[in-house]
Amino acid sequence: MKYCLRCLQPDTRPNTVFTEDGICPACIYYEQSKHIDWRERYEQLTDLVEDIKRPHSQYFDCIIGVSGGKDSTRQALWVRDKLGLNPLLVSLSYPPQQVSQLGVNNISNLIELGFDVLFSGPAPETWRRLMRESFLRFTNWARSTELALFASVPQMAIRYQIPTIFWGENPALQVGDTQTMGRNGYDGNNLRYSNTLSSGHAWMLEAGLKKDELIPYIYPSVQEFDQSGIQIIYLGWFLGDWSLLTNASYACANGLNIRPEAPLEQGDLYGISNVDEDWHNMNQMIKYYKFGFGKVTEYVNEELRAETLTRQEAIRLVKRYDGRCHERYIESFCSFIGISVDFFWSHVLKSVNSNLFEVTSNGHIQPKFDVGIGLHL
Amino acid sequence: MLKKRIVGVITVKKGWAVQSIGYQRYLPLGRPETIAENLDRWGVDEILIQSIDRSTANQGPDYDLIYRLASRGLNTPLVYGGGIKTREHATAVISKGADRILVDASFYDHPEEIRRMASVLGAQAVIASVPLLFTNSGIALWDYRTQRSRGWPSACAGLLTDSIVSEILVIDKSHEGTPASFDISFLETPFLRGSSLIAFGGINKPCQIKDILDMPDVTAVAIGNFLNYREHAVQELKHSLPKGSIREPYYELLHS
Amino acid sequence: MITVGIVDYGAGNHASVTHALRQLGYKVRFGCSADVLDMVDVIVLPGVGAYPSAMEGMESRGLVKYLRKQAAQNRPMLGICLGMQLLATEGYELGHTPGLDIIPGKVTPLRSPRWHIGWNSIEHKGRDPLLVESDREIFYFNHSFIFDAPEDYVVAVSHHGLQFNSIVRRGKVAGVQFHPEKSQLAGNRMLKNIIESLYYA
Amino acid sequence: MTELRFCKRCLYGSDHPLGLVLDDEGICSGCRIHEEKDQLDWQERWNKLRKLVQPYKSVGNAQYDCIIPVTGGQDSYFIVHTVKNLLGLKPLLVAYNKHFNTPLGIANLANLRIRFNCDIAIKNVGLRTVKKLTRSTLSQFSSIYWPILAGHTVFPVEAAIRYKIPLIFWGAHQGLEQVGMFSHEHEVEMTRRYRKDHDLFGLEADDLLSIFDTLTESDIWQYRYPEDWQIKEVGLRGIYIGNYVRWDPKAQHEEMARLYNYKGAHLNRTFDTYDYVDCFNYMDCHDILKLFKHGYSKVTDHACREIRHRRLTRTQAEALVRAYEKRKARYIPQFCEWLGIPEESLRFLLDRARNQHYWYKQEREGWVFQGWSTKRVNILSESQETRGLTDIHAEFVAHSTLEHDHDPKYIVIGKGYSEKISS
Repeated sequence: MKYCLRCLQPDTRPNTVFTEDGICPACIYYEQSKHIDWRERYEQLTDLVEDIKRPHSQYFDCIIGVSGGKDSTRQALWVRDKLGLNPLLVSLSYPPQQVSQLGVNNISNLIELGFDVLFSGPAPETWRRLMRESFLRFTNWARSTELALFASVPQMAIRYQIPTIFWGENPALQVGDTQTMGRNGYDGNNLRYSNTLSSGHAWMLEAGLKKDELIPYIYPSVQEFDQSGIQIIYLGWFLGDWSLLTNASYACANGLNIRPEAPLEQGDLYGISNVDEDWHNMNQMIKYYKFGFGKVTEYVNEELRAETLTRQEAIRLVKRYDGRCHERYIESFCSFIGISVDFFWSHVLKSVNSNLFEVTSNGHIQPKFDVGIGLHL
Repeated sequence: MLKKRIVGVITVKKGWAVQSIGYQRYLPLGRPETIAENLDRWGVDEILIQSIDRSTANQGPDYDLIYRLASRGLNTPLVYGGGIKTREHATAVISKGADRILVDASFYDHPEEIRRMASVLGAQAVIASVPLLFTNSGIALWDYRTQRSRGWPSACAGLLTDSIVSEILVIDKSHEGTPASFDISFLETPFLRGSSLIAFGGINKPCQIKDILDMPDVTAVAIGNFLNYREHAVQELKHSLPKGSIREPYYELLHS
Repeated sequence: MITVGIVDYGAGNHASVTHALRQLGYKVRFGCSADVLDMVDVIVLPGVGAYPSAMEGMESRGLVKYLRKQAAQNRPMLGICLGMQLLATEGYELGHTPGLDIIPGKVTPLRSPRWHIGWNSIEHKGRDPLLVESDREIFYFNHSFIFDAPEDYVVAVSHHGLQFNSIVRRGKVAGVQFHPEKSQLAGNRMLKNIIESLYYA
Repeated sequence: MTELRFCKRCLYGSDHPLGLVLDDEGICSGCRIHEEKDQLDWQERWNKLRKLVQPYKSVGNAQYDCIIPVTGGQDSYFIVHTVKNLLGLKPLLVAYNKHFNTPLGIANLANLRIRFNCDIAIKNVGLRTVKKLTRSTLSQFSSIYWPILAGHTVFPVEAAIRYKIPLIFWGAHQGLEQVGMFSHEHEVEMTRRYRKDHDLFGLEADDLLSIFDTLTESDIWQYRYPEDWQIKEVGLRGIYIGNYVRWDPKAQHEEMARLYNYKGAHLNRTFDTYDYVDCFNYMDCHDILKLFKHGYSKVTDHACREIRHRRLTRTQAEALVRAYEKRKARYIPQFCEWLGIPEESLRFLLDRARNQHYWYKQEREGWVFQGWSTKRVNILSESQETRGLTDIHAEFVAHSTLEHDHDPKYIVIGKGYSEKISS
């Protein structure tokens, strides 16, 4: 386990490769982005936007997938009020039992800001069953839900024949998920190959679900993309100030509701991520036990790159808050998918990364590494 | 070659469009102008508005209704019937936006007035309404004002032989509103031979319509109640009729 | 944006023509005086009723002289049904009545059958490229007189018992025997083609 | 205005906005058509519906069989229950967000999605557009409900076109149920004409674009009916279940409460506790406008329905109508706050809706009502048999309140589920 010399990103994230002198892809991109001529990129985008033609008898120019959170709220406002386009917002929402009050308030906020929103809610019981299968199979309950979230946008673009989709950050550049790289920095049509979608929906059929129960989970094929001329454009490529904190600032100034809980309870420094439900932060805890880093690492990495945080303070924050999750979220999750808390831990322990953590006799999970340094010698 | 026509009939009672069943039971439908606008969009070949309570109440034509219809700027030929007694009524109805007129009570009460109408408007603008029924002495005329059957007046026969009227609306009075019940033998009524006939009353099935349209004297089939039960009722009907006999159906496409 | 002027000579209701023209995106003006009709790009002569009373209506409004002058100045003009027949030299409905004499020919009654009412197709004489799109198309006819015109001015014919002229044209003046404003989709397309072909001729 | 006459069996007047025809025995077309509910063989009609839907059942491929428009009230549970559980079809639920949502309506809709385990698509038109539209429809023709009626009747059709689903299920045909517009055996289907004529009182979206108002195409295009060729391409049909099932809203709602925990609540201007619990305004400000425009309120529709189902005598019905018709609206402040207009200004706009056939203004007493209930003079005096109105109310169960343990505030998008309330 090696840490990037610039930030606190360990080299345990799948499909990401550090340079020989130990710098992570995201830091490389950050360095490069310092010399980008953002005016030229903006003009590139406005040229692209000019030849967007409105589909027959519709007033929508493009589609944006939204959860109502910080990134999507910022994108929607920028596309409408800066690019002057009229976007149809597509929101794939968690079922009533899982969606948070903040989450529904944030979708309502977008509607109150004047956006037209197409809200789709997959069948709650099928959703719950798939979350359970996903947790048992991948120790990550979000494999099915992520697929539905990602698929809903191109599905709706094809149904409404609105080919231009705006997306957030380019995972290949900003996070190092290389195989999603398209023809250029803003072509998002290879998003289908990202980590989150890599497991596809075959495993759902194996788990006994029928095809006509899985309509929201089927990502449109390349051929369906081409037939409708779908083009996903990464706004991250054009928004030089794209980051967790800047996006949250824009969104909060336009009515975004954020989480009130303290970092110790939710493993999130500012409560500005995963606002629309409670179990993602718990998922971050499991990710921490698999790869040795969680949500807090992502925050501090951004601030380290922006040099607004010392490495020493960053290490303290990561040590103190990364991978934290209040047990009430674990209990509510277990009761939702119908397992006991003991079974939950016995299952999680199976996928704890043994070279990063050791499990003590009383079931405590101790890191075998020092944040920022690496494994104990 | 002149196409045969599908005519959409809107029966109006006290300004409200109704379904009429056997000339004595009525169900409310809606605004005549909204139904006419819908038939126009569906591409019906001609729209016939019949205001059935004007003559009995001696109120003359319903000019307000014609104005409401015409001001919609329909792109379909419009025929108005109901309360047209005099030549002045006829010319006023045409100048207010109808293309042709349907005469009913006055065709029997004032045949000489019908001649004056035809001379001003041209015979092609005048249609006569002839409601028929079977009696033990054969086919007879129905007078809905007296609710009794009667013989075929000689004056009317004169109007036909002198080609004063371009078409006859042959109504199977007792089957009006009953599905697939129009009695085709009314179209062979002796005193109507040689006239152009429009069949009306109890017509809705494609096979029924095909047989009626195949008769040489028949120029059109008129349908009222049955066009109100399905979306695109006119287009579906035209799809089920042999190609070439009538105008092709089409589905409105707006190029916005 | 083309402006169409509908000549008001006191005959019939023009809501359908106005609605059809506006749906095609044209501006529509309505009147019988020079200060209205001078300003429009294409003049439309509608037509419902009898030949003699229509000519009388024209005469009383000074339109006969005015329209003859406009035709002479090669201004685009379209006559619809009776409006087409009024363009002729003379009409034989209810006796003899001189017409506007803008397109030579005479208007005579149909013999047998005595009238032409309903939807019928037109057949092109192939002279006017813009109207080819409407060849074999079906339009709504409602008349009992026809316009006998010399061969050079005939653009399309129809058949009902006999062959008669359904579209005539001389320079920037055209006449259609049917009612495009009552012929739904085919009619709107025809109206657009004729107005544009007269305007840009 | 032709002379106003009333049906001898129910309480409807001859100037009913959907049209009403009285036969020579003085019975209205609505009551006559209702008689079919006790004459037709409903088993045979149910078999006819089963045969009709058979070709729409897709097997195995990833496609919905049909679309069901749903809300947090109005028979949605019964329709989904009938289509999914009894007919065995796989529906996509669709809804148009009316913006006047009550917490109870949100909870009922959330519970519907969970209990029937269906996918749902909800259309939310941006609030700026909805408010601009509502200002126009309120000021131009005294309606605060046009946008909702337009949205609720067009989004399911739009969704059918977009998802390529050829079948939509509606509950009962309002024209048939209220004024006997059609016989059940006409098996009337969804048409654009009926929507324009009656749902939207003759005004489709484009009819709102007057030269003198400020609405533009970008405000109304989402309320336009899809074009004919699009409907033909999908082969779309809209079926009314009420033509094939003996339609009895009260019995249906009670069964849905028992089977699936549907919740009703007291509404302040009618005794019915089931139909309109999902909207703060339908039985409030909107119902006041109905009284001003047409001289009668929704409670009269409920009363006529119950007379025809023989659960109320005409005298009891009249007593109920007179009791509820004069009740004050309760949620005017919420509507004014939502639209951003003072209450006094709303009062001015509402007063403009008063139809002079039913209202005249006097100096001292102010507005004097001369609507339907004042013209049906002889009913109450006939016999004073009024089975205590209280026990009639008892037959209509209020499981909760419109606020459903929240404050009475409009919800745009809600959660609708919480551990303690739902169990």
